[in-house]
Amino acid sequence: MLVDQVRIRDMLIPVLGVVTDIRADTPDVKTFRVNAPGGGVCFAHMPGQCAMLSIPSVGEAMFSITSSPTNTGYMEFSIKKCGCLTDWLHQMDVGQQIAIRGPYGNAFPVETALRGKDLLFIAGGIGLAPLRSVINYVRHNRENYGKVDIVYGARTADDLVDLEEIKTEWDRPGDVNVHLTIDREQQGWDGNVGFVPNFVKSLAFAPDRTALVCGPPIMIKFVLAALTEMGFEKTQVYTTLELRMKCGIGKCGRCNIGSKYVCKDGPVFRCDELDDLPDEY
Amino acid sequence: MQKLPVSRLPELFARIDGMKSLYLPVSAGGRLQFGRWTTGTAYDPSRMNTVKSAKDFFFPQSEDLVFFRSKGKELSITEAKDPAEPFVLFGVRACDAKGLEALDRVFLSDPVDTFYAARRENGVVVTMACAEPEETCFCGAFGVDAAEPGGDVAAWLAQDTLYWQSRTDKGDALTAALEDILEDADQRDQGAFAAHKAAIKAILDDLPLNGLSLEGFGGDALEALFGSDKWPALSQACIGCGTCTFVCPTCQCYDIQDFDTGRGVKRFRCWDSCMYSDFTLMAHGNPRTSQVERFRQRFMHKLVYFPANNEGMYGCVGCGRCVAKCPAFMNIVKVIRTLGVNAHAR
Amino acid sequence: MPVKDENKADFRPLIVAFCCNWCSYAGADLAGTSRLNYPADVKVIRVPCSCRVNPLFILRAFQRGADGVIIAGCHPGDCHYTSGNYYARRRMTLLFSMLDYLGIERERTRVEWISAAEGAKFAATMSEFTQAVTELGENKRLGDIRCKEYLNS
Amino acid sequence: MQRISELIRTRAGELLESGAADQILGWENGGLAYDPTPAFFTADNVAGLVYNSFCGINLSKYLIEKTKGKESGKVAALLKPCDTYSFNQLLCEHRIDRDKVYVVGVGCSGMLDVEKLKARGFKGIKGIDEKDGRLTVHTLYGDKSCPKREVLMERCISCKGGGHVACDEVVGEELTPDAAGNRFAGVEKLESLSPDDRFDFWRGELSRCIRCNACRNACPACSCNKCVFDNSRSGMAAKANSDDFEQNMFHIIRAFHVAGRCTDCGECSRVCPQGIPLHLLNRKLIKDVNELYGDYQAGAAPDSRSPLISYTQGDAEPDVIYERGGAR
Repeated sequence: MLVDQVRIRDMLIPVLGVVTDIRADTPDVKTFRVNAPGGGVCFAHMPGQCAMLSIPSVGEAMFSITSSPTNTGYMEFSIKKCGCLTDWLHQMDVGQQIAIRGPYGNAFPVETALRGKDLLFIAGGIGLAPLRSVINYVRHNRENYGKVDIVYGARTADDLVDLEEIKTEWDRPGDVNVHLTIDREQQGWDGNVGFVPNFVKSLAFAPDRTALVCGPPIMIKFVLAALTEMGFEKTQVYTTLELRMKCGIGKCGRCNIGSKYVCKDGPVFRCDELDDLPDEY
Repeated sequence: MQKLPVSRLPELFARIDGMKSLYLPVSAGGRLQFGRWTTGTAYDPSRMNTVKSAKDFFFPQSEDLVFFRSKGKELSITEAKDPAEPFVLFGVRACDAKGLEALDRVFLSDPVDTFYAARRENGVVVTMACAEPEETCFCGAFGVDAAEPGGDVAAWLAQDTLYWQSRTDKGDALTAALEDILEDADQRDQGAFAAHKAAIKAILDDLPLNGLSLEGFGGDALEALFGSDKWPALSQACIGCGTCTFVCPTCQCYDIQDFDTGRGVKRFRCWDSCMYSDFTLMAHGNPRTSQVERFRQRFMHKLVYFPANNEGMYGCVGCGRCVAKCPAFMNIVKVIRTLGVNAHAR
Repeated sequence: MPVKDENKADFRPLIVAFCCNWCSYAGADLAGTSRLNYPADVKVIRVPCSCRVNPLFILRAFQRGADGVIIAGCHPGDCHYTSGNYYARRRMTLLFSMLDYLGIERERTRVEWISAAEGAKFAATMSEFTQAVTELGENKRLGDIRCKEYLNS
Repeated sequence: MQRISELIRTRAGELLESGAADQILGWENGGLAYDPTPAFFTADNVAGLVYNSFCGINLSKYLIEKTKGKESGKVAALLKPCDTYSFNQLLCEHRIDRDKVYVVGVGCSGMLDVEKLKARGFKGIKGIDEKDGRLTVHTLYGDKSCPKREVLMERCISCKGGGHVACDEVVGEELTPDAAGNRFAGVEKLESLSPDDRFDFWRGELSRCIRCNACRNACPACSCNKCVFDNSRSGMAAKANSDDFEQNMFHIIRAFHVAGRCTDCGECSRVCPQGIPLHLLNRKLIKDVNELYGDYQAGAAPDSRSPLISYTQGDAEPDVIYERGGAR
């Protein structure tokens, strides 16, 4: 299906989006399916890019687009309830119209640096949201990439976002390997128990992989340490940053860090690029 | 180059205002600001330093973006109208004109800010050389020559004569439209004109803040400056207000907010300041928790990050407004002197 | 009928009345059950005590199109919370004086003490206040143009 | 001034050396003739401490942040007589830990307002000399001169007098400016105007407001952890004045929020980049309080009760404003 071509006079002006499906993934994460009013997606994007969602007079915030660009039927956003706007989003019903603008930011280099590489995805909690887009993109263009391993952890089994899709669609041992872990023992859980960084170490991936890491800052910190210990170079690891954003186009100054603007030059950074930024994130 | 006897200035203003809205520095409550010219408005060439810069006319303090109306689950979105007023700014200082160049770097780079671009397109900037710069001025440090201002048209007021020199196509168009009132300057004027500029240069050399050195600043100074242990002492006087930001001709950070009118929602953008504690506040925390970090951000941005992104151009033009207006008398000059390479050789 | 000039002929003011739950609000009830008339232009907002009325409430009412704001509380000495209305009295005196100082018509603001038994006083006060504000005309000095644009669109 | 500056510097050095204070809160010279910046001094840099006729900045508010937290260091603050009112008021509101402060009173013979010098057309100021009540201003465009009393800060023209109301010691002698005007003169003048003229006056003034928050952030009475205008849930938060209403509202509410607590220190008017006479709002409230509820000076004593958190049964009814002041 063709992307609806909406003329946007200015990148600050949103277009209409319609919420066509709401799925409760975990107690505090819902995935919202958004369509342009005429169907299809509101705009094209690449994996890792973000969009500004807003509810007038409630707020506007940047969310990563969870769906893969290979899916032209709709856009999806997995959103954790944690503030004014997200509270409101969690209360709304299917059919609600919202304002949406984007896409913003760079993307994971799926067509350049990642092509032909063996990939290792490492996600924690809601950090799977931006990676889900890449994972589905990679699965859709499977022949362009080497081995694929996905390590995903959450506090409890209930907090693993969209376990259904992970188990039924992603997990193809030998082709796409999924490794799940939760922080603490739980009844009915027969998978790994433990924090993501240790789990990654125990899985002993070869350091020739390209790793894509996303999750809470504390997890990212320890995963990066673990990867370094395992022999990964910083140039092999990609992660995302998150700062307060308003404009999305590197002008309002809010997400400025060093000479970079996270909304425009990020949110995806290769770890060696982070070394050039002041420690303010 | 054209000229005009000063006595005919009101005539010139009337002619310009007949074509486009004319704004020039006028006194309001003792303070100078750009105001609309009307018949009888006095132009005082000895007072040029407006409290707010010309930035307002291109990037207003508050500006509507879009209107929302909702009914049940339905939402309608209406764009704000394009700014369309053609206008002329007269009497802009050289530093402020340079400040617009800095704003251009931000707003006209891809993706273009169409609101700013429309205003920039509609506005003609007539600068005026500073015959009497003030003690707070340090434009020379940032490569601005107050005797040779930029803009679309540059003007000089030497005794009884206004000299007029177009610098851009827009300036040419305005000059052409004023053809019958402006006279061509001839050889005899050159002497007086050169003497006027020489007099300005002599005063510029005598300014107390003249000789401010930017050695040690620039796009590659991140590591040396960010980690400096002098930031806490420098920032302790800062009261965290937005005065320096709002009077600055190059500060361009903004906020986007909604106003619920009760019958629809207006989304507007307004100036914001990195000095404010909620500037970077998120639901999950704040990466800049104290005034030290916020203070550092403002000056690092002007002196390091901005040049890193703009081929060495600084985010400061030395207009001196923050020097004059800071409630605690803390300003970029003190920062440069404290952190610069020649920190101890004042 | 008082004679009105043409501009004001169809002007109906919007009056916001902050009424204390324990007295004036009950007074309004009594006015209703006693079938006493008072103008429909009065919009009553119930507050737990007259002293709950923050100056911001009053400005906000004006912002959103009120032409007059009246605060009705218990008679001095009769506060349900013993002293709330005494504080409110000082605050409102100073606030209204301030508004007057800024050139905002003093007739647009008022404080009245109306007990639960004074249904007739409630109706009479509201009628009289509405009449006074009608004569003043539209509130042009303390309104928010953004709210008005929408009123007219 | 030179002499008292040296006295203070010497005393500051002694306090640091004896351990009576770990830091000195005072003023440090800038690069211009009139820009001393608030600064904290230790033995390393106390030589840079200055005190001159441009040290108008009220330092008491810096003590809130400085005495917060668990650190036990003691700071010696240089306070002018009028600053001590603010200090007292902050003590009264439990915003300053008194045990961590040693107040050094410094005499004041009136602070100068550089904006008033500039308004006289003195531009390009390079140096200022003070002698026998006259100032000689050296500028890029020649020397100018004027009587000191004509360029005093607004607050000093109607100095409260009477010296320090809270201090542990006074360095040098207590001084008072030689001008003592009626501080309510400006308010009375406005009250005598018609409401229409008052409205026009305030529109003219407040329309210049750029909402920079300098008045709020400099105000010792504005010490809320989170201001209502910064709180997005208050419904009144804004970073810019979008229209006349917001200009009015910000200043009405700000004046009202400090009513009964404002010591009339005049910082709001001093810091306003647009020269809005904000003290006229605060003084109106002070005048009303004095007339209606009896004379009250906030900060005169550290344990006084603000008139807005107090009442008497016989207080004037709000109708009183219909009867007093101003033409109908």
